[in-house]
Amino acid sequence: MLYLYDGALDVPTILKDWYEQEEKSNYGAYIPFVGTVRSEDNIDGLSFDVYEPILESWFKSWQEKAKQKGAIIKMAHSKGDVMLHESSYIAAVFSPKRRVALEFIDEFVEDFKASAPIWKYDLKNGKRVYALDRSTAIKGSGILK
Amino acid sequence: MLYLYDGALDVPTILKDWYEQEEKSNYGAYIPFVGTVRSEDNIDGLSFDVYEPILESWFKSWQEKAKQKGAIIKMAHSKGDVMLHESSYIAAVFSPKRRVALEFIDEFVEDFKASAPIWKYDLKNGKRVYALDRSTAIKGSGILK
Amino acid sequence: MVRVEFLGPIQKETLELEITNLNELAKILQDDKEMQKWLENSAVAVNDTLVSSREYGLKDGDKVSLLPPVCGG
Amino acid sequence: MVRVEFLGPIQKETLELEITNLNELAKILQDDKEMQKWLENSAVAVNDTLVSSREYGLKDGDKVSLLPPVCGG
Repeated sequence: MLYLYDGALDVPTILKDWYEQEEKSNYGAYIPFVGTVRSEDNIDGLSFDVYEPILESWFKSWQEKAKQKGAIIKMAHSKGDVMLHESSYIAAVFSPKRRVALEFIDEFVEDFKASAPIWKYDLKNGKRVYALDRSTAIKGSGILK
Repeated sequence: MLYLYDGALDVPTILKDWYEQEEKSNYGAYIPFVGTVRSEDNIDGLSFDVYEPILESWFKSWQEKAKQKGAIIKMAHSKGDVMLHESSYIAAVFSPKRRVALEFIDEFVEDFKASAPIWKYDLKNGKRVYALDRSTAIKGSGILK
Repeated sequence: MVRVEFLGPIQKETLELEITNLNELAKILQDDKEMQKWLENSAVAVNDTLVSSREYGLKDGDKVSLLPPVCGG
Repeated sequence: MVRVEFLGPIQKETLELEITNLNELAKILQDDKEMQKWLENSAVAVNDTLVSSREYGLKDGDKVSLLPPVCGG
């Protein structure tokens, strides 16, 4: 499942809800990845734009990949502003086997960073500044140039 | 930190406590690994023996490795009986960087499986049966043979 | 009519264009100075599916989206 | 006197032995039929530190531990 929230994520509640949803599903491994806004470059926080239609189809393709390995994935992300030391992203894999889970969370998070249609802005002195230098062009970019 | 509990782990509480302990420490990534007892081979649960002195020195060596990468680790494990669909193991890494965190949790969990002085028993029909076939000889075993 | 949307940080209003493929869109956007930097690094979706060729045909009612570099998490 | 402990599933009482190195311990345990299968796959710690050589010297008050195959998690 894919969950989008306005503003910061309630990490303990999400981790608990997901654990309890799958507690009896007979998965041996549960690995959440929690991303938190770090204090650096004097930012006050981050802000996110999300394009939901493509995010949903991207996530669906990963749900299929997970299913083929007997695993499931869940993801939560913030829209809008998330301040310092708040969390904006949680992804989690549940799998019968630990190796599958450890490899899947890595692949999923890396592809998320490279492909998910989400744009990040630094919040600085009341302004929203696109984080171009930390962003990645989606594979196949540039066909109109 | 290393935490040992009698019986099953309270996963939501541990994940919440650890998150809150490090919420303001400026780590960008928090990755817990949660191990849950699966229903297989008609077991009623698992049981664990832990040899704490060597577990503690093993864990300390991993704390040092984490420190060198600017990361920290936490671990919780059960002693005694843990029934089906209950959890017996949580390991977590906190790191400024996601790549460090993703690689570290994998290395840590694998070395834990290969080296941590913990013995697993199947609980079956009221008996405690050593899980030899799923166990790994510690590196350097056999010097007395 | 094809609707062209600019996502995320691209500060440009949605366009309604009479075009039949992405080649025609490319020519129109290349003439827009503000857009040149984005054409380099943006991906293109038609009706919310990413496409990899400029020859992609468009029909009345299609939606084209430009996706600049991403950074979720 | 050296104390020898058998950890986890090894069903054997602690021994108190007058030995000066692990070679002597090996000889004593090899004569114990019950122990032969464990000697193959057990690691050895002296005073809670794993050791890798049978030449390891022992002194009065040392603790030797035998660690059979592990499986945490």
